[in-house]
Amino acid sequence: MDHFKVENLSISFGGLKAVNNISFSVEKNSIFSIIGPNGSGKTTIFNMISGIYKPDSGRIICDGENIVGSSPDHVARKGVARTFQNIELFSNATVMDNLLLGRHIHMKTGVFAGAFMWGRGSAAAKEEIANREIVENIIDFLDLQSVRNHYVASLPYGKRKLVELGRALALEPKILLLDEPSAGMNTEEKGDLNIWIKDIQADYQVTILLIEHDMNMIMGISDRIFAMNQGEKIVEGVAAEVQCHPEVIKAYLGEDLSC
Amino acid sequence: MPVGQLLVEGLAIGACYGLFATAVFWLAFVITMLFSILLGVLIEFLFLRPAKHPSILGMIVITLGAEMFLMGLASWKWGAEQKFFSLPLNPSVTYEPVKGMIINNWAIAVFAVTACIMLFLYIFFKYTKLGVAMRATQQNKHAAKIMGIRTERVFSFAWGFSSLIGAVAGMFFASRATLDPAFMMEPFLRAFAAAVLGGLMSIPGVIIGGALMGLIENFFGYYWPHWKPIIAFIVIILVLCLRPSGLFAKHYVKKV
Amino acid sequence: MDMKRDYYEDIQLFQSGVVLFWTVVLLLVLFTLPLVVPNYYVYLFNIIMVHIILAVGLNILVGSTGQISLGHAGFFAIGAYGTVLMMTLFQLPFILAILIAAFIAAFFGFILGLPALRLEGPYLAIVSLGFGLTIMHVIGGVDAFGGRMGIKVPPLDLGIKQLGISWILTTDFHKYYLILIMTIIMVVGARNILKTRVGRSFVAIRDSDIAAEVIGVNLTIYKTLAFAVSAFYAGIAGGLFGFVLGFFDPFTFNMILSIIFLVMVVVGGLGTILGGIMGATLITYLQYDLLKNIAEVPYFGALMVAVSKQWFTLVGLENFSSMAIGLIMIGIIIFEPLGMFGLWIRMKKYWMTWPF
Amino acid sequence: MMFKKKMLVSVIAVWAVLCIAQAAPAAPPAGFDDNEIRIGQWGPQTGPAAPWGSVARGSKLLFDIVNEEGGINGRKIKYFIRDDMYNPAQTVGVVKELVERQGVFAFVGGVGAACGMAVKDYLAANKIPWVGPSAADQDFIQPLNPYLFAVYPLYRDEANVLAQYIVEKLNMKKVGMLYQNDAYGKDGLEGAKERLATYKMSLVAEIPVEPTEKDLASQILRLKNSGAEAVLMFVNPTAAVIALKTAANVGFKPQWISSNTLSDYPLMFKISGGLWEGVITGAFGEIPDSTHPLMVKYREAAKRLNPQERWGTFYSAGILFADPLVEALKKAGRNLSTEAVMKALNSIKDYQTIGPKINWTEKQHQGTDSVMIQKCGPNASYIQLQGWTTNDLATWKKK
Repeated sequence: MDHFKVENLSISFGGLKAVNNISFSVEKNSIFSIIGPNGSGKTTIFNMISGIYKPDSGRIICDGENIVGSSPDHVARKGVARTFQNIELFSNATVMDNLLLGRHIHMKTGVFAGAFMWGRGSAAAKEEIANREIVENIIDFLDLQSVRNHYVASLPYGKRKLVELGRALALEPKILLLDEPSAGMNTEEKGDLNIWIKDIQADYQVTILLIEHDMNMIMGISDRIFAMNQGEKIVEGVAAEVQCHPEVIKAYLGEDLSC
Repeated sequence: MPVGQLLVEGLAIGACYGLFATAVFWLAFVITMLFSILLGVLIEFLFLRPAKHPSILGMIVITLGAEMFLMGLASWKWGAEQKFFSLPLNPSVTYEPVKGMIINNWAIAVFAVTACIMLFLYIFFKYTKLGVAMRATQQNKHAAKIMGIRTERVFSFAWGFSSLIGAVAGMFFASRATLDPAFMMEPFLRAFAAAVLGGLMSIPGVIIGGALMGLIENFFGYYWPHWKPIIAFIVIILVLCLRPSGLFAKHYVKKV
Repeated sequence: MDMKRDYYEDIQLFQSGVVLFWTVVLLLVLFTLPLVVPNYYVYLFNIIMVHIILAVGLNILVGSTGQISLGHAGFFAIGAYGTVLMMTLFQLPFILAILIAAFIAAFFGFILGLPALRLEGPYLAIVSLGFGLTIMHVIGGVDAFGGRMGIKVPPLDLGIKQLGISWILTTDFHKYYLILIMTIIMVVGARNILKTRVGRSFVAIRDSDIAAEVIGVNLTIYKTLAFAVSAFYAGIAGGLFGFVLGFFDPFTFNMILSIIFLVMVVVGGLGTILGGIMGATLITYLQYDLLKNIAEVPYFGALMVAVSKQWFTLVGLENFSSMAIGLIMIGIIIFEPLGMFGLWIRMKKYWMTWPF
Repeated sequence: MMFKKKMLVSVIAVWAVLCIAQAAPAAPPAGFDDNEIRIGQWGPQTGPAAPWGSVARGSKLLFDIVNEEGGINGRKIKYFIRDDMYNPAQTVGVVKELVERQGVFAFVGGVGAACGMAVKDYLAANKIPWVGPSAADQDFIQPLNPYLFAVYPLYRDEANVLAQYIVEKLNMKKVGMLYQNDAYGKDGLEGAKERLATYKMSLVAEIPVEPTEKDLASQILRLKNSGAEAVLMFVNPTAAVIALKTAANVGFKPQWISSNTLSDYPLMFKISGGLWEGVITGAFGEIPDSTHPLMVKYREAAKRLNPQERWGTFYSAGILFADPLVEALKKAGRNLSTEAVMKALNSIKDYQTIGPKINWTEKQHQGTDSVMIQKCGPNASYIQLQGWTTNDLATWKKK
């Protein structure tokens, strides 16, 4: 059974073929990177996977089940978490609350159970305590203790990226989609991020799909790389193969160069 | 957002009344128009400009607050009793172009003035620099600012202009009914609902929305007078369920 | 660092001993108050508490979920009429009647929530406004509801008629305790909802609905749920309000009331429990008491009378009340967008470091 | 921790029980002392019904006159007006404030049926007489409320008398009706139907109007198409003016007949731009420019004491509603008590000032069913068509 697979995925916006007949398959617990110039349709693929866009054709198979047509919250329940290119956090909530929201699908307190949280023994309080413990671990892991109770709106950009990553982790995903996690970070932060991604892969047993522009980072951590341009696939393979592919170089630099 | 400022017309009309006692109609008319523009600009300058990045809810609350303040001021000055107001038109002069369809001077004047204003607005938004700047500001205030549009002036102008139009509408309404500080509340709600029905920021939308609203109300009002006050709102709720931004406006979807 | 943390700390009702102390003091004051103040104030407090329940519920919708409603007087009316009709037509005990009425209001909230899924800003405002007007009109049109003539409220019997138990509350004084206990339950309930999963999801929808969706929050369910919860609060408040008044007609629940409710929430502070409480208290006090007899306020009253005589009319002096509330609305948005809650936080910060 | 919380809960519980157990609300202050009698009235000074606020100010004129003449048996009247915005919730608030904080002996006037209904039982429970509500709701007098004394003829009776006048005096067979969609309009509708039924006739059109409506085109068109010769209006002044203007626009010229609520001819004439001429209305009392000695006196006093106020029907109705209370207070004598005043009120017989004759007994608190019919002449002059006429079909008298 395939762990995660995309088959013949296509979508067009008003005549423009944003993604055209893309297929790839991802191994369990690997890091799979998608690269390509701006506008090549990488984020669109993520949006289709997480259910924000509905593809015109094709299938997205997650643990043997086609998730095309599911609404975003259903996709999340299947164990797919993601971050966004431009950060979509809940900015008027604290870091803690943002991470707890990542636990949403693992909790079941409803309105009434919530309203009747009278004391430590109530079902809602028990669930809260248990989930807060898990979230504290993620906070420790990402080194966010200092801003634990700060409002997200008051945080610097790099920290926000981390909070968003933490929120996705709190969902305990099977598949994690990271959309340009290192954008806007300095070299030092990027180095930390590199290590974290590796750790996440190891500690949380999660499959990572990564969109990234930083070639050093991509080449260093990816198990497989998928290169695309203008909605079409160029090449898929390990780092060395992709790096030297003439069309990849052309797409990035606009001229023919060889390694 | 040149929408929702019809509210000020109550006071403008009040001022109008004050002038009528002493001046001839056209002089009073001109002064009232000037006054309503001034009032609109003043509201923008005093109440809206100092607010930093108000949300839509904040704008609504400020507008409602301004309305309560002005209505209170007008009632304090002129009392709550109804006053007489008339345009220099004899409403009893009627024509019957088709059998059973009677039209009077008042209605003709309303149609003519509305057509002029709408035509002007259409040309204004489509072809003048200021009009385009206004549209740009409405769609994205920050981008407009970066492009060198003085958005604050645009807002002032929008307020001044919309209160001018509101004052004209108020005069027509007052000449059909009576004049008191709260008399425009009900028509204003309906006007706003009609604009929403057609789609805000779409001039043909507003015209058609208004026409539809009037027709629905009057046809239902004839056959089921009991339900006249709410039938238009029910229709609007149903329409908006199908077209969330009204009949003619574009629905924007946020990109991630 | 093997320090065991207590994860309950963040969600417990009293975050510290200081909070606990002041809460106890406040409760003691609230419970003794009617014994020492004139009965008129007891009525005023009853109205304030009813408005607090409503404002706290409306704040869940407007403040926490970010949806605008100009139709809450409609839910308020459903609560009031529902409770009274349940008691007179079906002879239900009060507690059951008010709960059923609140659930009916919640159901209508759910219905209003459905178009709200696709609407925002001014569009939603108009739809909710139309909803409020429709409720008012439909109630006025049905004779079983008392029509336009209004409806008289039965005695407030806390017992169960069928079992022959009867405990009738007649005076404002007795109703005060019932309403106070209901208010405490509802406010703590709202606070708990906001501290747990459902409340967090509301906030998530307000801040970024797309992000909320991709972490598994179902927009359809939670947006309509926010309307339903807030309508439930309005329903409970309406049920109590009916008994505070003793008689009401559809016009009691007019559009102005919806606007005033929204003003309470905005003036108090969006998205916080304390904000709803403070806003409801201030606006109700201004409307019902302080601004009622401007001419009788010492010094200021005489000044206003003189001003009226000189430049305005004495007849219209009462309109000062609407002017003052209008100015408060504008002032809050301009100077303190967080409302009275923001002022409170600032004051607290100032006093924390006092006298340095 | 748990122990502390339990302590807390039990302390609060005990406290609450103690509080409720010794519940004994303080008695409200007395309504009078040796120097003054406190009297209150609520009325909309702001909001949608503010034009009717002049009733409360009219009563003030009467009390000012009484005070000028030395008060009642050595006591001056202290009068409170409170704005309730025509909203029952606020009415209850202001009435409680007056009774429990200021200490009020009696209430007069009070606009609004729902507002009155909301406080009626409270006033009775506190044994506070309420004279002359300026609304005519049948529920005020049936069943008998011992502390409520109504002056105003019931809308039902008025519509009855007006319908009789249309059929018998004007000889019109097709009667349409435009009524406000509330207690006021619906009571009028009932009365008109009741009278027409005795002639085996029915209304050719019954059109409801919302109080706030500003466009009546479809309603008027419907009246026109029904072929009504006479249209009975039970609406507010604004709606009446809109109706007349709209009718003029479509060339519909019936005989308009309306309730006394619209009998302020100078106002109606002015705000309708002269269209009011020829309209027939019921009347509260004497016409404003009457030469009735009392009217002359009040008119002069108004000019002197309250020059900003327009001398209109609502204003003088405020005097009319308060008159019987002053009479009863005088009769009760220096030894004032609620019982004495109640006794005086219950024995008022054929008492007439500037309105109809008022009769109250222990068992009957509806003062009158008489209506005067007037017509608006040129320049808003009053033409009296028919003197005080009683309604022989009045249902409340039969009980």
